Amino acid sequence: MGCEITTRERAGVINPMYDCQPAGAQYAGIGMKDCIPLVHGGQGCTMFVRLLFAQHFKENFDVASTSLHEDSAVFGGHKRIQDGVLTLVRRYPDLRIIQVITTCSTEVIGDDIEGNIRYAEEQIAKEFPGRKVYVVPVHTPSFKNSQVGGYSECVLSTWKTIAKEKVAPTGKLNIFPGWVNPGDVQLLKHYAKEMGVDASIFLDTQDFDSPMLPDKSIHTHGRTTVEDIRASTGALGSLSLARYEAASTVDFLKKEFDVPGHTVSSPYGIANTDAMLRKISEITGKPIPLSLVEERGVAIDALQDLAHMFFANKRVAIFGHPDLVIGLAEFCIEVELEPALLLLGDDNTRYKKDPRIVALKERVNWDMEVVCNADLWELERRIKDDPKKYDLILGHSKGRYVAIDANIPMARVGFPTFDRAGLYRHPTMGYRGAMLLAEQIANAMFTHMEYVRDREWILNTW
Amino acid sequence: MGCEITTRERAGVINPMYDCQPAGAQYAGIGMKDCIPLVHGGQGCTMFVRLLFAQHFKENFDVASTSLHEDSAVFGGHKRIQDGVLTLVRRYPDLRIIQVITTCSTEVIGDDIEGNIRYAEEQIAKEFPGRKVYVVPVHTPSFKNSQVGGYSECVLSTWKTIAKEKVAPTGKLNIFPGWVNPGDVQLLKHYAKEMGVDASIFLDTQDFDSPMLPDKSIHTHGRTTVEDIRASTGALGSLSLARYEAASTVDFLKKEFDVPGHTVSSPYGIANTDAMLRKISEITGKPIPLSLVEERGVAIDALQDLAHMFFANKRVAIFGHPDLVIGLAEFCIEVELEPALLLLGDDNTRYKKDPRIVALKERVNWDMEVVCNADLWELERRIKDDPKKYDLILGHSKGRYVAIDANIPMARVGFPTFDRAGLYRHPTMGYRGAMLLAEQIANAMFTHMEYVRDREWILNTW
Amino acid sequence: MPMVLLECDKAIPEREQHIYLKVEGEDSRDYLPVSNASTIPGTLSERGCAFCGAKLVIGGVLKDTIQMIHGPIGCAYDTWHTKRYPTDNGHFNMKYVWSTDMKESHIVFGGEKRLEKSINEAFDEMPDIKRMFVYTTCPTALIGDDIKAVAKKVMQERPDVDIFTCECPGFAGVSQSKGHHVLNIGWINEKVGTLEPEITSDYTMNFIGDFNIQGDTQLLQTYWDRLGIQVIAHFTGNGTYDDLRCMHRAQLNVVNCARSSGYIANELKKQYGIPRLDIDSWGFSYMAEGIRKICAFFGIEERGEKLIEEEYAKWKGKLDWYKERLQGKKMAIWTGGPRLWHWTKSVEDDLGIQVVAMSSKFGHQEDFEKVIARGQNGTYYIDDGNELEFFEIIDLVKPDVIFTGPRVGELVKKLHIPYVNGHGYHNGPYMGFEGFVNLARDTYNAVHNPLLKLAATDIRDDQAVRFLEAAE
Amino acid sequence: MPMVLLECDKAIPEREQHIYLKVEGEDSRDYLPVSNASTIPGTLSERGCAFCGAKLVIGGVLKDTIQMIHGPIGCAYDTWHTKRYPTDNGHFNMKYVWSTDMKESHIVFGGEKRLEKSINEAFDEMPDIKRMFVYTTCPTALIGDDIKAVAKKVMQERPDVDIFTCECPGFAGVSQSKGHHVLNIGWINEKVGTLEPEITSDYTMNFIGDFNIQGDTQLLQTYWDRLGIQVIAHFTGNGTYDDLRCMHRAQLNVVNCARSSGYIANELKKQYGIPRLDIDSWGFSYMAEGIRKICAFFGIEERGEKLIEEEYAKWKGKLDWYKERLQGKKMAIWTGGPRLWHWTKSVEDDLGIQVVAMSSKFGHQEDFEKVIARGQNGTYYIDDGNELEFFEIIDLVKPDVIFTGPRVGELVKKLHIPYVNGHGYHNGPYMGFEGFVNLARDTYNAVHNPLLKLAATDIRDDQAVRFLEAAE
Repeated sequence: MGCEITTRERAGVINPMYDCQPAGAQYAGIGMKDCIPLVHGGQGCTMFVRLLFAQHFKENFDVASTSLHEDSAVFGGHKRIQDGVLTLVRRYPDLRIIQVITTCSTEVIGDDIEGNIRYAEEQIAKEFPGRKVYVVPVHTPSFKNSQVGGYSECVLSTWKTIAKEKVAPTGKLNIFPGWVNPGDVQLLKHYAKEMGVDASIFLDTQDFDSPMLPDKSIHTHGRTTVEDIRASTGALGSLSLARYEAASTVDFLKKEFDVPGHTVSSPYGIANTDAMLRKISEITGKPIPLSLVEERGVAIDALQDLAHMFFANKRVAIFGHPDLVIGLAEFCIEVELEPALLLLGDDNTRYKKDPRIVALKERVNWDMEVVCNADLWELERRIKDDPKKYDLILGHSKGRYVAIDANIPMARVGFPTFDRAGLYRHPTMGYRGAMLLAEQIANAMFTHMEYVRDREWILNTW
Repeated sequence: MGCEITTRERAGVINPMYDCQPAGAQYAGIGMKDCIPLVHGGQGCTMFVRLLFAQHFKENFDVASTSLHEDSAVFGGHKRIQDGVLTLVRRYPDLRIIQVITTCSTEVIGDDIEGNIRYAEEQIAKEFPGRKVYVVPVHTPSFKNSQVGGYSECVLSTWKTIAKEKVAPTGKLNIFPGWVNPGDVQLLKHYAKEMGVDASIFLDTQDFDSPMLPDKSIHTHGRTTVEDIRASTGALGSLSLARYEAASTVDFLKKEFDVPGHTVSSPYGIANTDAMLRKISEITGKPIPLSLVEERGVAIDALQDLAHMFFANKRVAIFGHPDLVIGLAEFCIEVELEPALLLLGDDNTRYKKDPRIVALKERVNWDMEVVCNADLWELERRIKDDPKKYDLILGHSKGRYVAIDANIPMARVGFPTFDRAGLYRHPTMGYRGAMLLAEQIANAMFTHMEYVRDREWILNTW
Repeated sequence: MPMVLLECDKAIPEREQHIYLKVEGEDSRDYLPVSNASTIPGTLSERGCAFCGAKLVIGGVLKDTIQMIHGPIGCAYDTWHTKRYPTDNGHFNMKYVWSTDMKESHIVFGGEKRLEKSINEAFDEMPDIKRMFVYTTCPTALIGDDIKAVAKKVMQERPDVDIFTCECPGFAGVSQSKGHHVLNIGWINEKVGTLEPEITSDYTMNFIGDFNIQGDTQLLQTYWDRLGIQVIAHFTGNGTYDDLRCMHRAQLNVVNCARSSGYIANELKKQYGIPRLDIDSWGFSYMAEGIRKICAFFGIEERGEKLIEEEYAKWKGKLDWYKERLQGKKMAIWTGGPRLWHWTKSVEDDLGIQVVAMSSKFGHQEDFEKVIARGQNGTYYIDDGNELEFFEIIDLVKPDVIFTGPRVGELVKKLHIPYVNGHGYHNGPYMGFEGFVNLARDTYNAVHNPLLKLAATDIRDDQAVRFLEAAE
Repeated sequence: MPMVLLECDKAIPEREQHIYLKVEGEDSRDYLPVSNASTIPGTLSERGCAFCGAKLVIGGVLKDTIQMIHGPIGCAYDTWHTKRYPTDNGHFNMKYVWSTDMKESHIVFGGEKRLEKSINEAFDEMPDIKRMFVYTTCPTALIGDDIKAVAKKVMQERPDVDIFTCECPGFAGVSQSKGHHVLNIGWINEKVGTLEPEITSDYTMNFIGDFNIQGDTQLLQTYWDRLGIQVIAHFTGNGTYDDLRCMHRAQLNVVNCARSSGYIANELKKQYGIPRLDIDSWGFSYMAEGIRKICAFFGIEERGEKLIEEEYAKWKGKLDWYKERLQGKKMAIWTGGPRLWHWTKSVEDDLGIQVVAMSSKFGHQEDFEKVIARGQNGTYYIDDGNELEFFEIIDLVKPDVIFTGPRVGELVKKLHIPYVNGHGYHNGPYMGFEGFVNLARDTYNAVHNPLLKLAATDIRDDQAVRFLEAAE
């Protein structure tokens, strides 16, 4: 009994959990309006990341490439940065933000990103007088960190480039949820509305779930504007919902513009959501309304139907983004699921000291492992060694075959979840998210019971 | 190719699709506030129906019984009606409506329901001067019709008893959705709100999904009040969304109080929802707002991802309430699913002439059967004869074992859906309902592909 | 004043006779609650009907038998998907119901022809099945359809089938209990002795009143196998129609649920001289005692001791883990009848749980005698409790967990009280040693559910405090 | 003016050289679009990189081979779960990726040790697998890691394994096409001829440039089986590493995708004298022609005719059902390269579809020669089309369906245009007779989707009218 924290011992990776830094940076870039990130690297670095986004959201997102070739490897990619930026500016008259995102190759080559950006900006100023395009240097070598850090880095760099001065107080609250789904963004907006809080969600990715409209217009991009970013310096506070994805920009706003910074545990599960709402209430002075008490009650009611009847004593393996994995583990304990394996997929050394991990470690009275810098082979190998080790898998679709081949029910959660329809549309955060995830878990278990003919008759009446 | 309409030829039923009339009447009764239906019959007629509701909603609903015994069979159940009503009135001081729901036994015995109600009302007047309790006679012999007719009958009888005079114009719109889920009621309220329409949903069953609250209060009952029912006579119109469950009360309001009556096809799928919104717009003079155009667009966008890739050429068997089955068949065609078998589960002879069925018959260019007065053995036998006859089953959980044993993916929809978590919470009507149902269908198919290892790899990227 | 008139019962004072509070020093034999009496109309009682007592509880358990319900559709629809008694042949019994789907014309002109047709159809559609129960329901009883005659006719025409008829319409008696009785007596009189079993052991018994809830029967069967005892008939868990026809050949009738099945044990004694031995199958001490009694009867005590020892070695440690954590928890039991007395002492002895209130739907006098004898002081013993009474009792005794059905479980959930399914179990089986560990585990999981604490929190509660702090 | 400068390309006028509109009467040979040239930065081109051309398109198809990617994690992550090439051994190839997970320190100090460790680990973890491809990526190529040396060392230490190395970092060449070339040439030079096949037929061939998309290879294999032709190696659909080492023993190389695999066929001819025969496997007429050519080579014409006759009997009616309903529909093809010329005439001949625009990601001059020769007048032929061009072209030609990838499919969906997956297929296989019926069916389902009509409706549109009517 008890919790062990280890690190992957193999050098190589078999089936990675996270993509590389530039991928995360691109994800941040598409979350802004009138923005096309420009990836400085080989074309594949863009092409496959765009495909990845399409797999998850069933949407196309615009990301450009500098199309690095051999000549750049030899002579440097300066010209390609400049051409890339200018071609974008020339062909997209509404464009206002371009993140120049570096990759492994261009970091190895050592291209002077800042210098080339300055040059490009001069060109823009000459060619388009009066037009302001923010060109943001984003240093995300693929051989450091992962998509998690890349996301954080791109948000921070964009803020540093655009949020240059303190504006007059706006009365708004900045909420930085980290890398979440449109369903989560909608949920946060709903909570803010119910509380009468004027909140800016950074990044506002609600339209990552975008419509087919009669006028054929396309709205598949973030809603966060240059103005929103500038206005964030006058907010009455910033709230980070993700330690590894959002906290850095909250810190930046605090240090540079004295915007009070707050951090809560990612709001997965009931107690974490309680803490978030209380924190919002504390920051804004707005009380939590009855409507949210009721919404909370409906969620708890739904969870209570499932917890001790179906979830108790079920051992769960969880993988995905670190803030999500930790939050899900906390949620699991609320509903009597036993988190037995947490996989965190990059070499960030701070995880081991994360107070939430420390608290989990102190709390569990069952066998639990936290594996840092893990790949999905860590999960698969444990199951190969002991096929009954886990009763449930929570994670993104990259781990689907572990579940399929080992015949373990799996609820898809996180990014990417390409092998189920519509998941990105629904929240995982908040009371509603906890409820929906529990429903999804239960229904995965129920379906499993039917397919393997294991007490499926119990579902006739419960 | 073409559609055949037949009727079950066997005398007996194996695995019924619908419950009996009194069950439907009870479902209507619980949809009202300060109301406890009183079933005049054996105790089982109440007990199991209450269990059925609990299976579906994971909630307790209050329904009383007159606890008919042998002596009543011989001497009549008068005393038990009177005692039942008075006991309820005495012990539940807030009670305002009691439906006295007959059953097969008490209809065979021929108890004078109206007479006994008059007697009970006199007793109430004496014992509780100034207190008004509506005691509603509901004649629902189990050997006629089914839960569908029983629901309709109880709503109508309640209206007849309470809606006695025309009130001043309220500017409201009466919407009678029929027997639907709380998720549908919430959806209809949302649409009305977006359109700026002041609508009364009859019955307002939103709280059939009710919370656990810190104060331990219980809200598991309908929200429709005596006042709402009275006010319905002053509405600017009534809209029926279900021909077999709601139209009769709309007709009553029209005939008795000149409330303009309107009927649209049940709003399952895009086109039917369009028609409903247009009808609401037409009745109320309120335009359809952009927000609903966008919501519609998101739904179509989601459906388009699934239709020709996964749904096309899939043959579907559908069973459940008649308005639902017909609506789902229409929805199926929109997303390229081929409705191949529609089962309608009682002896209502009007189904064959239903214009929607006639239209379907004219439209399909594949093999399709509509079986009236069907049981679930009709489905099972067809599959036993031809295991590949259907690719998908849409229906309620009473048919679950057909799908499990034949290894056919099944999406649960309708009433009851006890073998999946949370379904009652989500709409099936409207754009959102169509989208969620499509997601559920797709995910059932996807899960099936994984369990039977049938091209499950296609889901890696689509 | 051990009989209690609750606040909510002021308008129905006769309920005082049904609620007993056991008090130290008084002779509880003077204060037995009135039971097996007619329910007051309109009280929101928990009772079912006689038909369900026969069909749903006993007959419908059989794994090889069509259950033809002669009546309108509801009686079939409502007694389907409500039970958890699996079988080892794929749960045929839980997958199907059959109804003659009586309509008005059959009420007017009689339903016998329709019944005959429905019986023949059912056998035709399911050609592997050769056995059937036929039940009357309220309206077919009222119009006087002769189902026995119809069954006889079909049996003459189809010599390979056998049909049993059960005439207990829903209005018969005061609860499902009447149906148990009718079916028991009908079966012994009409079917027992019409077939001879194959005897494979020197020790034979019937196991009566156990319905294989979540595999109870199958778990206990492993004990009988290890003891070398042949069970001729399971009445009726995982049982077959023909096994039940052979009950007359057993040396011993072991009875678990005396309420539903004591009748047949008594008749087997009267008509065939087979001794009746009542045991409790729930709880470690009880189960061990039951095994000892059975083994003593057959003179195979050492086998029994070995079995008990092995089972204790395997399960006692687990039980004790839970006992340590359940000690002092307060439990209410609101089930049918006998489980009150089966459980009250076993959870006390084996788990340290205090049972603070019990309500029986259909227990008779002998059940209350037993449960009050076995139960504690300070505990409420209720006959046919109703919803308002439940609320009031909860307020009085504040249970930590309630063993009851799923619907009532949903009700008490709103009061932040967890339930364990006292009818169909949460995650059973619950009988036998392993089973009681399951019961302990489910109780533990129910009681220690973190959601209960969260539910009690009003997230607005400390707002005033927080605003104050924030202002400082 | 057959070369077209689109409105959106005003700022990048060099794009005029890449877009050709075929016009009646002009000699199209004078107007070949420039192809296989560097992409203009920032244009939102659809191109991938050389690494993916090698790993994802060709090497990763093999069903028994570890694909070790020496680089940072993204190159592995991104080339996983993006393809639809099943295998008959449980899709090992689609389930796993391997990476050396290069970190900064390895960039600084070199990654060869890490590669060696990763290779050994991979073989240790998956002891049933004895074959491996190792790929360089941009940074490991830039720092100059010697992957060949590492592979050699491991092979010496583990005599039961065989490793092939492929050095084509993402920045090599202008598109994935470079990777095809590097892998082809590397393989023929290093691996072909190192193993001898078992010959089981008088007729042997390699089938080259078919990657078993949704079972293409497996469907065609049923034809070769019926014809009695042994396929020594599938390059690379459902293929094995060792089969590919035996390619030198085939009597004939049949090439489907000349772009990805023509190199190896040419080398096999050059080095081993094996004749190359190019066929089209998509479309009824083409497939029949291909079978005839192959059978003619082996002198088994009558077998071929029998096969074709049987297949036509089975599938032609179905094809014609769709043809009737697809007649005159306008299609765009935006895929890699060769499918443009494989499909343009086959959909025209077999389905009556008009191809109105084609864009190739990585086609070379010979591809454009072929596609323009086979394509219609009035059609746009585009090299390396980008997003704004796509919008403009759609406006110009108004296609009813676009064959392209899922992401671009999602983009054009907003314009109410359905797509069919031109890379991985919607519901394939698409090769062969049955396959082309599948393509027809998917196209039909795409074009006749009722949602497209619904999407075009603005439910607010007739409000004014309705209000007027209502007022009357």
